[in-house]
Amino acid sequence: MQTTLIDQGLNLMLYGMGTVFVFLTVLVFATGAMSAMVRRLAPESDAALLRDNDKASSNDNIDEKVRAAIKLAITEHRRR
Amino acid sequence: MQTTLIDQGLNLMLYGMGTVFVFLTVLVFATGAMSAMVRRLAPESDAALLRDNDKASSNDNIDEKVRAAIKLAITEHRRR
Amino acid sequence: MQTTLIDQGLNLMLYGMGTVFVFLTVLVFATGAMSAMVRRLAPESDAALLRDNDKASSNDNIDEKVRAAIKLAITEHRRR
Amino acid sequence: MENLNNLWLSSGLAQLELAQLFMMAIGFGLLFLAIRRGFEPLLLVPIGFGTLLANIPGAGFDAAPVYDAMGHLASPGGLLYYIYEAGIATGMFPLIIFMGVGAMTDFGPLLANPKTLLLGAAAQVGIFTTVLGAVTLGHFGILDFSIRDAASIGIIGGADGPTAIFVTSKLSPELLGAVAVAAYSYMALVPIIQPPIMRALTTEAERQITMVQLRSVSTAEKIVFPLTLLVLVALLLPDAAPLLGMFCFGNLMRECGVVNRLSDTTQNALINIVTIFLGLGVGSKMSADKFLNWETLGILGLGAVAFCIGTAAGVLMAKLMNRFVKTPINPLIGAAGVSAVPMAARVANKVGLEANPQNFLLMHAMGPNVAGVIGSAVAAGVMISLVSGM
Amino acid sequence: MENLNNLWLSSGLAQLELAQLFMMAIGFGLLFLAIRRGFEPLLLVPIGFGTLLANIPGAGFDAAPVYDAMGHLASPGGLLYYIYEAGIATGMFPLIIFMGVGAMTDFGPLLANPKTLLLGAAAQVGIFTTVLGAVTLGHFGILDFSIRDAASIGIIGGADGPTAIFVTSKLSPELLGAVAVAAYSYMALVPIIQPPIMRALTTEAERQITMVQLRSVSTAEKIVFPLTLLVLVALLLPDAAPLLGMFCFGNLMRECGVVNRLSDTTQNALINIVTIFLGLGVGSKMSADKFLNWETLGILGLGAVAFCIGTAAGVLMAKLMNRFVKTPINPLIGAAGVSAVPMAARVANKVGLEANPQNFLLMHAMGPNVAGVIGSAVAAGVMISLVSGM
Amino acid sequence: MENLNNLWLSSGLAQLELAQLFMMAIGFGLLFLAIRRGFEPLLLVPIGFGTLLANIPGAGFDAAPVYDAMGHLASPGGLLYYIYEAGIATGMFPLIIFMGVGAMTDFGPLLANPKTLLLGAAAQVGIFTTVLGAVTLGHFGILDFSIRDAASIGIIGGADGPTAIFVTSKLSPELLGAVAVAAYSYMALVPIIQPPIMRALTTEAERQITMVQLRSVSTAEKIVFPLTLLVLVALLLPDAAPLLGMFCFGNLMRECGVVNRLSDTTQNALINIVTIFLGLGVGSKMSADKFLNWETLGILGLGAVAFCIGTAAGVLMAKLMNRFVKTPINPLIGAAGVSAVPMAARVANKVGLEANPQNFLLMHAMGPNVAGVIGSAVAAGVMISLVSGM
Ligand code: NA
Ligand code: NA
Ligand code: NA
Repeated sequence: MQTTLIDQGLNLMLYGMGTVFVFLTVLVFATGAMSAMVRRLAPESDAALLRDNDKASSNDNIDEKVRAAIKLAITEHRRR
Repeated sequence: MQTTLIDQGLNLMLYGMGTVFVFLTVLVFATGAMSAMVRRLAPESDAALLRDNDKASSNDNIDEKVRAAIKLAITEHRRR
Repeated sequence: MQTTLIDQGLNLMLYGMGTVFVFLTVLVFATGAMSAMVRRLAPESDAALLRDNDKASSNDNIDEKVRAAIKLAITEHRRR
Repeated sequence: MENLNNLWLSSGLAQLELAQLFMMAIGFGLLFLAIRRGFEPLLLVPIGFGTLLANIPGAGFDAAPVYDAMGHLASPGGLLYYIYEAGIATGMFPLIIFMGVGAMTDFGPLLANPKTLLLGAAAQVGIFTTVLGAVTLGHFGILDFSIRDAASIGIIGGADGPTAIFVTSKLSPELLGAVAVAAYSYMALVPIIQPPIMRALTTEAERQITMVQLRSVSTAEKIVFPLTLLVLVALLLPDAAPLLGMFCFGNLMRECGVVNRLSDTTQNALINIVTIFLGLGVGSKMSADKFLNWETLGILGLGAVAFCIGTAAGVLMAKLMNRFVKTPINPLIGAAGVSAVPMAARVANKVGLEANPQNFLLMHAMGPNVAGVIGSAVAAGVMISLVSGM
Repeated sequence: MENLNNLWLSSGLAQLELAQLFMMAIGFGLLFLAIRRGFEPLLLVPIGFGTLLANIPGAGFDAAPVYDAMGHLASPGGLLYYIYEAGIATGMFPLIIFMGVGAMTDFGPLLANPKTLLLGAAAQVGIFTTVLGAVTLGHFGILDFSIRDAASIGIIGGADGPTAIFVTSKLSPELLGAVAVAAYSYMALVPIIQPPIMRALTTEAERQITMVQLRSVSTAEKIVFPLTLLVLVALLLPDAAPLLGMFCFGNLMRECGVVNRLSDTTQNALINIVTIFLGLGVGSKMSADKFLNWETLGILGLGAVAFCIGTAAGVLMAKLMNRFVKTPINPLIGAAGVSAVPMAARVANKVGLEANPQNFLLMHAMGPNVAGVIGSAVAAGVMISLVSGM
Repeated sequence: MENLNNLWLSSGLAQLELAQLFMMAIGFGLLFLAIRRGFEPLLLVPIGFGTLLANIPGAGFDAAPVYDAMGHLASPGGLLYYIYEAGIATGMFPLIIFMGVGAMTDFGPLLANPKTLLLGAAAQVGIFTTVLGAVTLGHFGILDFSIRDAASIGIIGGADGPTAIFVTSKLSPELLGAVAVAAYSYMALVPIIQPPIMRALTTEAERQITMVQLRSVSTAEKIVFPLTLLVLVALLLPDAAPLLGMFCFGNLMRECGVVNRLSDTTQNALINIVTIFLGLGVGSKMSADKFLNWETLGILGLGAVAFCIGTAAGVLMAKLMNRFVKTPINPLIGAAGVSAVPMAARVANKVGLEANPQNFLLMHAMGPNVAGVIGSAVAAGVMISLVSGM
């Protein structure tokens, strides 16, 4: 390395900032293209379906402790 | 090892399947014996007691967050 | 080590028990001083404020599952 | 300019080989199956994503750390390298998962009807006939399988993911990716693979057999059972002790009622954390040189055969048992002996309901279902012990 | 035929030695105490089960990994080996547990009445008289105890599991099983060991002393206290810094109110995971050659003595303090100075209620109770430092 | 007497150096900022406490283990040593945190308005101008900074804690303490640092710009996005793959809807456990010899500059974009491009509300906010790759 520290820094800035901009610009277009494609292939109804599955399985996940808590809550509430 | 690969495979099948069957057959009898013994030594009343302990301690486990949730649920419910 | 095992044990007892007593005695005074200082610098109102922050953030922590549980509890309760 | 060239050379595009592209496609395929088709997503999402990561050219996810001559760390290893070495090569992750599975298993139905253990034994026939198939392919030079490879392939038929990973990481680590993917894929395909076999091997009358309700099992029995199983393992088959020992430990924590907080954590935070890393670690073995070959096709084919034979053996065993026992067994529950908990038990229930809408087999099928877990862990222990001595 | 013979030779029955059978019986005994008698089940269930696993002949749970001449892993180690080396030999697990205990500890009662710290100091007399007892037995050749062993045995009297494990793993790892079992067993026996001593050393009038209600302690005090304690440790006793540092860290996370999610995880998932593995790791040291000898009996005996003397010292210290302070202390709360949180405080409360049904001592006893944790951690630090230099 | 002397020599007071006292004061300062001022407490409480522990004289928290000539462990290492070596030197902890952050990130706002990615790119200018500043100071011998140090200091401007820790632990581990403290402190100071810059660079009219409501984003888009990002990373920038790969993995687990239990654990128990240990491990690098020098002041100064320039660049980029796009962007959301999620987005919202009380920018600012995370991970990848080759 005969380059000075400042040269290295300039290099880093040039290539680094360049890469960041190129990458994120490509990502803007890729994201746009992806969204367009997904919305054509899997329109909202389908997506909504997916989201419903999500909710169902997340309800399944409510664990025993919480179920016990619910029962307790209801029981305690009634007692009052 | 002068045995061929097929000999090894046959050996593996013979001793392997044999062990699986012997072990699980022994387990059938051991389980039966265990159940009989346990039910004589610790009849259901005792077992039920144990299960009650279980429930009690599991109630203890309902953690703070859930307690907070219960209170909130009751409060919110009353408000309506 | 020309000391006998018993000498070592006596040493251990003497210095050990001494350190425990000295340390905890110092801690008695340090704790007293700390409490006095804190109560002068941050009287209860301030402390109460802190505790309220605590509660608020702990409410934030009640996670999604618990929220779902609360809703479910209320819904189920109404239905009955 | 040189820098720009370096940057290009270090970019993925320049380093990408066709093989890696292909492996990434396989990773996406696994994610698709897991997310859209619901194929064992808890494992196949991490395995699929791990496959993607391991095949990013130049990312070094599975690079080993480099030390200089003085022994200092010159360059740390990749994430997947550490996960694999610490968790899979040591056997820790599959064993911790087994502890968690034990803590999630209810042995009640099995204890109410212990002779269903034999159905779990019979279904392991699938494992060993597949071993025979693999050594035949190896013997005639059709595919390059050693006896260690054959054992690893056979264990796919055990229909039990952590068991398959445990055996394969010990006997044939280079096959780990293919074996794990086959095992989890076929477990997900149980509702498609099993019913035709079950229908073909049973008569309508057999499928309509109603089973007597299971007796209730006391907590004391459930506490003593894992200890009984452990004693038998210790006396008869110490090679199966790692897997079954941890399984029994998890189950004892579940049932004993005095360590609920440990049991809760085992069933939730701990098993979830280990599942994520186990999946990623398996994915790290999905590299082109280990996966893109004819042997993988052989493994997938033999794995499917193993599932079919295991299913058939379970059903036939039930029919055989019906000749000797007074209260008849519905042979459909024999198919649940392959394990694949609880999918196979649900399949047995569904096929049973088709034949007789009042015939609920689910709880009856849970007995052979968990027996199948024990059966394949026993088979795993025997195979590791025998093969290591060959 | 040879295979059948190999299979037999590899079976547990063939390899079983009487000593292992005996150790397995001890494992079952620990499980019985934990599950049916409620003896510190969170630790004794994993320790008991670890004892079973470690003594399965031929299962290799505590086998070290084997590397070939090239440095490649030829055979991975056993699960318990990895747990012990990574978590206990390094001291990590006891320290993480201590962080969790800190996050579960409320110093409020102690801050309201800081002079009860002296009760926690007095109860440590049990530790050091036991050390003296052990070196006496060693000196006269009755049992084979070194000064390191004596220190490890003495710490049983600290009535604090992770402290005992931390000290013993550093000073006398081969005694770890016996010391940990003794510590947790006697902690569980506190309701049986302590009351007779408490009654013998106090008059009915003393036991009836009612204590004034504790002042409320502000959050700010609770936040500053762990930092004050840490500063004192740093200045006076850095040898106690690992244990007390992590303890203070956990407590600060609990009290500071801005990291509740970290504190929650520390008190739940993290401490539970580490407890499981700590217990299994301790169990791995319960092997026949280390446990089945007269020294173990000596350890059990000396441990019981340590608890008794610690209890007595706490009570007598309270009586001594009553000669100097204006508001009298009920000497029963002195017994809580041995720690064994919160069992010893409950015992003080119960014995107090027997003497005066309106006299609730629980909160008053929590002060010396947590002081006992600090006291034994200090004792641990001193002993590690002094003994290492001897 | 000799023992008493040893005890004194081993006490903290005797060993205490002024430098350590100073570092402990810094530890207390961090705790004060975290607890009383709310400065990123989840990280600064563990870092602050780790600083205290690492600077207790004679406590050996960051001591390496010592092995004897036979390779046996003569003395185990300190807690912080193990945490640092296992979790930070390997890069594991920052990567696991990144997985957790991915699982907590909602890319919805970004997907609804993908051109805000450019704001996230612009804000990274802060990173690279700071690198330039650091090399200038190094070049003229004002401070002792190498190119590796300069890259580590620049990444503070990324306003992303785990990224900064990941880069610094790879390039300049001795700066880890200073860089991490600077990064988290300035992230906490975002509400103070950013508004003046935002106001200075925008007109009242610009700040009042109302943005159109974001379109709703389908679940399918949210599932495909992390995979798209991963593919781009794999093809173009494999050096950024460790950070962004784990980030995408966490996000996919969150969005795919079939592994909710894994996603829950990743967002809670797992990230909390790793956060505690990451903080302690960073604290272990806060030793006097590494922290108490002019370079640290330089790092703090340059870090502040980095934040300011990043903020300015984001705002100016938004103004530039407004010349080309039809629907105008409120330039305030450009400031959110530095990341510091979600603080910077909230600041944009608040400053926007000051100008127009009906103008809610929060959701609009979340797009550049998460884009900033991607942007600084990209910058991190580039810098690690380029600097390693210099
Ligand atoms: Na099976
Ligand atoms: Na104690
Ligand atoms: Na950023």
